[in-house]
Amino acid sequence: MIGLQHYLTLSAMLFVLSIAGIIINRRNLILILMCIELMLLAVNFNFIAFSRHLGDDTGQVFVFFILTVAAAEAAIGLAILVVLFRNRRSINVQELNTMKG
Amino acid sequence: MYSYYLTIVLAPLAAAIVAGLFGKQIGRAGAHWITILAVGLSCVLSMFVLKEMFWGGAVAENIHVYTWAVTDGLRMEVGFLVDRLTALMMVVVTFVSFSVHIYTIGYMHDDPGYQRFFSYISLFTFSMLMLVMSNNFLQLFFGWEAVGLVSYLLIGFWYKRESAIFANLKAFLVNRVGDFGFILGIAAIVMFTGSLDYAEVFGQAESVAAQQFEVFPGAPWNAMTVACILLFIGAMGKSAQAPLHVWLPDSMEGPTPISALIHAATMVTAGIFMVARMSPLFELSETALAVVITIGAITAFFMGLLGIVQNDIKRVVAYSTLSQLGYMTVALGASAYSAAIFHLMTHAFFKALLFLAAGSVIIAMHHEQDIRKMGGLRKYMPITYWTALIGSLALIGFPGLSGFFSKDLLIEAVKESHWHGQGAVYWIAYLSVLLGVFVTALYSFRMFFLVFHGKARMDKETKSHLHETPWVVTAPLIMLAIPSAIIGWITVNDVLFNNYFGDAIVVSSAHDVLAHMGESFHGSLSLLKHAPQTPVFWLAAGGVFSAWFLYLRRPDIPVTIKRKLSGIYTLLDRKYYFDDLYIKGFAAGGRGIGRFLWEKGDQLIIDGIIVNGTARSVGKLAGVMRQIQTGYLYTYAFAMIIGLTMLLSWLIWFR
Amino acid sequence: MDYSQYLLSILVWLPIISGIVLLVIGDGGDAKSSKASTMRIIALGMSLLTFVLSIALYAWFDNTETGMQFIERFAWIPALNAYYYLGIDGISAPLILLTTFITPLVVLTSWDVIKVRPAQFFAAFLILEGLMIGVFSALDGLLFYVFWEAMLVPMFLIIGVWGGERRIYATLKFFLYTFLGSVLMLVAFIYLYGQTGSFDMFGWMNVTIGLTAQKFIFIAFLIAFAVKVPMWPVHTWLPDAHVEAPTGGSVILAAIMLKMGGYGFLRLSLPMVPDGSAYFSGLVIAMSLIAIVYIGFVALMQKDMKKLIAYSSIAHMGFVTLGFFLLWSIQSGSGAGLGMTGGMVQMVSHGLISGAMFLCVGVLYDRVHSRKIADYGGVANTMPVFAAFMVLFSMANAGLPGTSGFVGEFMVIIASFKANFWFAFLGASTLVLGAAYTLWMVKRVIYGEIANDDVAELEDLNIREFVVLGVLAVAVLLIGLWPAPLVDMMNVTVDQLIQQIGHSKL
Amino acid sequence: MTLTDYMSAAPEMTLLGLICVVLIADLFVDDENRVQTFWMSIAALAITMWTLLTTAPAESLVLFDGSYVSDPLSQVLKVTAVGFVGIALMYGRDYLRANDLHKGEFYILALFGLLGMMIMISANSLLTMYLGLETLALSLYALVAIDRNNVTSAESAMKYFVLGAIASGALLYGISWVYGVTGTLKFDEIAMALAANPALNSLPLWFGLAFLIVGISFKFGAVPFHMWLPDVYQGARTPVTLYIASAPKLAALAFTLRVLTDGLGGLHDVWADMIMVVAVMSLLVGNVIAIAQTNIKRMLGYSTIAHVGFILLAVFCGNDKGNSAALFYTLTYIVAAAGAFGIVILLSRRGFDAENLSDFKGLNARSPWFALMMMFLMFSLAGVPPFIGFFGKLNVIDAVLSSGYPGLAILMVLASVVGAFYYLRVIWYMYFEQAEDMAVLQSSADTRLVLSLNGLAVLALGIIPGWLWTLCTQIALSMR
Repeated sequence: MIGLQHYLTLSAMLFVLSIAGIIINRRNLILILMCIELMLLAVNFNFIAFSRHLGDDTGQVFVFFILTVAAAEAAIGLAILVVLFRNRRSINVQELNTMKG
Repeated sequence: MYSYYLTIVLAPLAAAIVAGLFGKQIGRAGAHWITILAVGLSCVLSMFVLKEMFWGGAVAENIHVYTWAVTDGLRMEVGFLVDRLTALMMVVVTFVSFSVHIYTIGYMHDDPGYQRFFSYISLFTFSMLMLVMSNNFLQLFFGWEAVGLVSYLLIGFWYKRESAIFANLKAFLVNRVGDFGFILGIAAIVMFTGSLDYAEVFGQAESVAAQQFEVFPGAPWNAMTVACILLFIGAMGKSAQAPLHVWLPDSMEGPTPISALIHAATMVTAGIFMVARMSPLFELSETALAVVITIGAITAFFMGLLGIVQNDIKRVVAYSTLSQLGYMTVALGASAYSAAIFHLMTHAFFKALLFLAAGSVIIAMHHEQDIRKMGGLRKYMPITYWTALIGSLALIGFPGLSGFFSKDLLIEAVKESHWHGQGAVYWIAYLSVLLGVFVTALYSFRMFFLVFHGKARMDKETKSHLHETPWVVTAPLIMLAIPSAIIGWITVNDVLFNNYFGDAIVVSSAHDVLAHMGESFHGSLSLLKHAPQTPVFWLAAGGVFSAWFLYLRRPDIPVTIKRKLSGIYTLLDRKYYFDDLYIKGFAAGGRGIGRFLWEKGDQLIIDGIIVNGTARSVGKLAGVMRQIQTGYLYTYAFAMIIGLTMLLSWLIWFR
Repeated sequence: MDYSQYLLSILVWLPIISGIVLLVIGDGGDAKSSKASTMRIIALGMSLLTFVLSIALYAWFDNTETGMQFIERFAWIPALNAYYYLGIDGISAPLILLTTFITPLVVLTSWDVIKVRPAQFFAAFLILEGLMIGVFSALDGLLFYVFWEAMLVPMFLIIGVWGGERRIYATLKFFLYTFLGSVLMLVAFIYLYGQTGSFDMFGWMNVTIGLTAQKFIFIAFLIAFAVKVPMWPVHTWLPDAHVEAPTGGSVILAAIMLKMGGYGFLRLSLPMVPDGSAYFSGLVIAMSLIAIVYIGFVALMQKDMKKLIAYSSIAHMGFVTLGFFLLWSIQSGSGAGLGMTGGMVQMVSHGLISGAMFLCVGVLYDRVHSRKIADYGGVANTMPVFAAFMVLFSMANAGLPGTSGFVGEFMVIIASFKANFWFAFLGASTLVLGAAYTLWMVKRVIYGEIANDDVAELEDLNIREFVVLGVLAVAVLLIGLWPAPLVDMMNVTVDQLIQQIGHSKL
Repeated sequence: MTLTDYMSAAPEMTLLGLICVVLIADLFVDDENRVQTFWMSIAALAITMWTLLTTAPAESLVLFDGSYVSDPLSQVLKVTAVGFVGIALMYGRDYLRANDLHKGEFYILALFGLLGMMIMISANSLLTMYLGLETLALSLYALVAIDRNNVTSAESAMKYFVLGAIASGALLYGISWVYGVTGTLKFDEIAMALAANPALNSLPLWFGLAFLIVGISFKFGAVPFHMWLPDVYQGARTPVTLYIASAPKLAALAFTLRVLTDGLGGLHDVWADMIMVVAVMSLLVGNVIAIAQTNIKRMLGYSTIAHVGFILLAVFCGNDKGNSAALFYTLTYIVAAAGAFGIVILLSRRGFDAENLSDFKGLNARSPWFALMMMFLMFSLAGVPPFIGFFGKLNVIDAVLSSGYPGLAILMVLASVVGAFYYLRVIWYMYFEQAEDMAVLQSSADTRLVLSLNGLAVLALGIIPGWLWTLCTQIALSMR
């Protein structure tokens, strides 16, 4: 029988995966944006699991908000990405270091 | 009398200030008139005071002038203690100073610093009077340092001369070494008695002598011994006792009147005066007296020897001064304080006389000071010749002249003072003063003959201008010649044996040689009669004779001796290497230490490593840490994750 | 009504406000402009006015009063229960007088020497004066600290803007050194505040504190004050700051700012942590003696006149701290008071003498633009009057009796002999060392043949310089010949202080 | 939902409405008189301020079913936030006009950001908090990237965005755990739950707590979650930097206090140590790295990190004293920070950003008055009395000492000595160096006036800090 901890473990895995993706990927910004989405989804997973477990809806409400915000976030992220690309004709993470130190 | 004392002290000061600050306005004449009048005034008044003391039966006065400061129960005041000792010193000081003032008109005649010079010597008179008239240690120290200051200014009077400004720095520093001990001595006095006032201190002398004091932990010394020795170190500085004598010969760089006034008659005798003044203390510490007598003896004999090899007329006199000061110190050490003061007085007159005579010669020789370039001056400058002769005879103690009484009795006193035991101290003291007589006679007359007799060795040009010096120069010579001749005869009886000083000088009966001698003393005349039976007389005569033989009759012998005994000669010529020791040893050493501490301590360790080092390392650290901020997105993210894991692991492991 | 009760506030704020006025009006960046000269006159007038008022302070000061006088107390930060609390006693009054006495002289010396932004320069000095008076009169810890730190700001600018070649290094060193010291003091203050719930210094004096705490507090204070004094080994900022600062800056720094340290010891360290002070008194005495001897030797080797005088300042301040901390080494009888009074007198006298010495160097610097001893020689030939002053002040610096330099040293040496022969022995070595380095400099600078063309072209003091040096000379001699008025101001307070220290606070 | 709910939430609603008005009105304004938009925004702020002051509740109210709170803390923070957003717009205007960035978006986004802050400040549940946070964050991302043709802006925006997203992800993850353990999102209920059932105070909750702290630290820019801060400060155009540097700190503070004190106050002993570690690291890293900077915006960025260290150390105390100290420090800090960036803007002109420290050389010669102001601000940041920054530090040190951490106090003061160096360097450049260009400062009178007032404020507040001190203490007492 699949219990709470399984869900939590799964979401934790997803979360770690997304973070790993952000850190390890050194090429494409798009991938990073996708990892972020994945991270939010992991969180959603958590919320649903908990709210189901607690028998309380707040968590699910929260999830809806997160989804909305995630959409907005993605929009802005892509917008910035476009600006960046317009300016330097590349979205390579490794070229993103004009400011340092 | 109070107003008299104030006038005596302040008149020279006022004159000094006027001549110093308004020298331009009042002009040269104004300067010397005002100062001479002022000093003359205080001279006359001092004589009056002395007369009152001597015949008028005036009693010692202890006068409070004003309170300098009071704190923590310690009263620091300014005041006068005028007793017979003081009165005598006052007369000596003002009289010599007065004659020197007059003499200066001639000597400094065409010097640009005329007003300045007069201002200085008046200031000196003031300081010296403050010193001798003081009734407490603070004022004593004030006068002590003030005379030092003026001597510094006057030795360096011709400040363009490198030698002069070297000499005055040297003089001041060596004196400071003495003062270093002196101030510690005063501190000791304050510690033991809680007072600076002579009367109170002397009052507690007994109790002090009963105390112990540990300079080195675990080695208790008698408190009085500590205090007295410390004070005496001061006296050694001022009165140029070995090994602190090195400044006096160099001080001859100053104008001759100064040498006469400061470095022969008055300032250098301050130490002698001080010890005599402190007799109630010194009497209570035989150890201290032993030290005093030994130092004095060494100075008296060995400094005399140096006089023989000097060729600078003033330096010869300077070394004789050193040796005479040694004599006085010996007398002090033998508790014959009156004898010391007596010799101080006579010496003041004849030594001032000798210096002024030397000065007169120097004027005539157009500031040539080398006696090898002189000779046969007798016929050119008779007054100088005769006065100089009186001076020299007085110095070697020719029967009847002042030096005879003072010195003979001084030596007698040393001979009689058995209380040191018949040990080394006694013999060192006695022999050195005895042999010193021969030495004194030798160098004095060596100089005398070389200068005034024999054939003239100076160049034609100088010779053509030779003539007696003007009256302003010769008058003081005569003024001083008279006391040099007769003062001893008149006063010996009262000063030494009739207990003239009363309770100004305290001698414990055990030490009182003079009293013991007094029993066998029957007036000046009898003393004169017995003169030929004393070894002193014959030693002196021998000295004069050998001088005559060696330097007039067979001038070749000294040369041979010099060649034969070159070792000893160089030793004497290098003044026992004292100067080298001080200059190469202490002065250079001090500068070395200074450089080391500055470069290694301050610049390298404190500033270089600790202060700037820290700053630099912080800067470096910043340079390193900013490398973490690589600018790469994934590094940033990684840092966050590191942080997160840090927090989590802390939770797991440390909670 | 009795105006004397606001006198201190007036003394503090009058200079500050006039300084602000100067800042606001400004001089248009032109030293020649008539506007600039107006600023100068305002500055001089205000500083003189302050001095006159401080004379009233002296007149109304009661030598017999054991407590504080001219007290003003208003709530300042109720939340912290910190007060605007001013008052003076025999320790602070002389220092306030010194401050108000020196400042006009400084304004006068900088008269037309300052070519860049004179208005800001004089404003800085006036503000500085007010702040320094504030430090000496503040009885509330927080107020004290505010004045204490604020003081750094104008000095930082004075050295940095109008200083010499390496001014930036010097001024940063000065600021950070002192800042480091004082922040630790702040921590100690806040701790004491935590203990007593107020910043009232008297509250701090009476609260009981454990020995460990006392030790830590003392260390904090020691660092703060030792840097200010400065004591060996935290003295190295001073020579740099002095050398680079403009003459006026050096004078204020030496004459007054250094006194803050000594004042702090008396006002804070000793009464508030007596047991801590007792515990560390040996350390402080050792540091003082090292300062006297070590620094004496270092001063001997200086080639730069200002550096030499700076080092001699350190040595002389050594006597101050030595005198203050003798109390516990003196086994029997009186003497502690002698030491403290001596230290106080030494502070005042050093203020006058070192100030005068720096002014003398400044006089030469304005003409030749060099501070190197080697660049001079035979100055007496061309500047006889100046030479006279220089020799006088040098003698005072060497502690000649009859000058103020002697008084303090004499008292401290006597007191230290009571404590321990070797304290006195090392202390008295200054008689030789002090004379050596000072007079050796005099020999090389003042005496001798004219060394070079610069010296040959020197012209003697102008009237302005003559007045300044003359006034100082009079003051130095006056205190030297009759210190009683000064000493009487302190006596009662010092006795009071010793009583206070006597009681353990454990 | 009662009327009072809406009444006391009026400020946010008014602001929202006005934003929409400005948004639409801006469409009808053409670029040369874009300044009208500016005045409209100022008006909007003024009205919001007015509503804030008029609808101020007497005591703290919990509304909207417990997800919104209006209390003295929120009042003060909101008023200050509105005020500083206004100041930011004011300082920014001329700069934007000079650099052809004078668009409506700037004002709209700024106002939206403000809305987000106000929501955060008044949030009483993690959900509200998250929404406010995102509103603020999204506006900020956009603001940073507002200059479309500027490479560094775009880059910093991207960095900010990605890291911000990670942070909010972490935050959400933490929230989910807290929710899972306590079964609620409302702070007061969380506190009650903890009080009711101590068993909850266990690893799972701590696990979530750690993630929350990551979110908080990121918002504040505390080490090691600070990496975005220097780059964003440097990359964003100066008015934006100014905006980011001032008001959002208030929101962050509210965030911290609400979550850690109101909500998880019971876990003080757990989060205290984490906060302390983060704070100490910020203190050291910020102060040290700032020394090596040559770009003043970046330097001020690092100095911000150091100041955050102070704020967090105050929070770390976890008592009234600490909270009031944190509040006092934040309020006084942003006064100085806003002023400093204002001067940086003042020195900039068309096509030239006064970004480098060397651009400050000889400012005293160019404009003695503003050099003086900058000096005040720098000394205030360095914590030298009589400027207000000193009292902020005093307050924090007092709090830390009274909670019995003398070591921390000494560390703080030593760090501030290190910090003093780089503030002094600015003064050194302004006063001790020769000017490289003598160009006259060009800005309108009202900006100069506000800037001068800002500079004088740090002095005035420093001379009479009493009232502010009392205010902060009262607020701290009014919490819970």
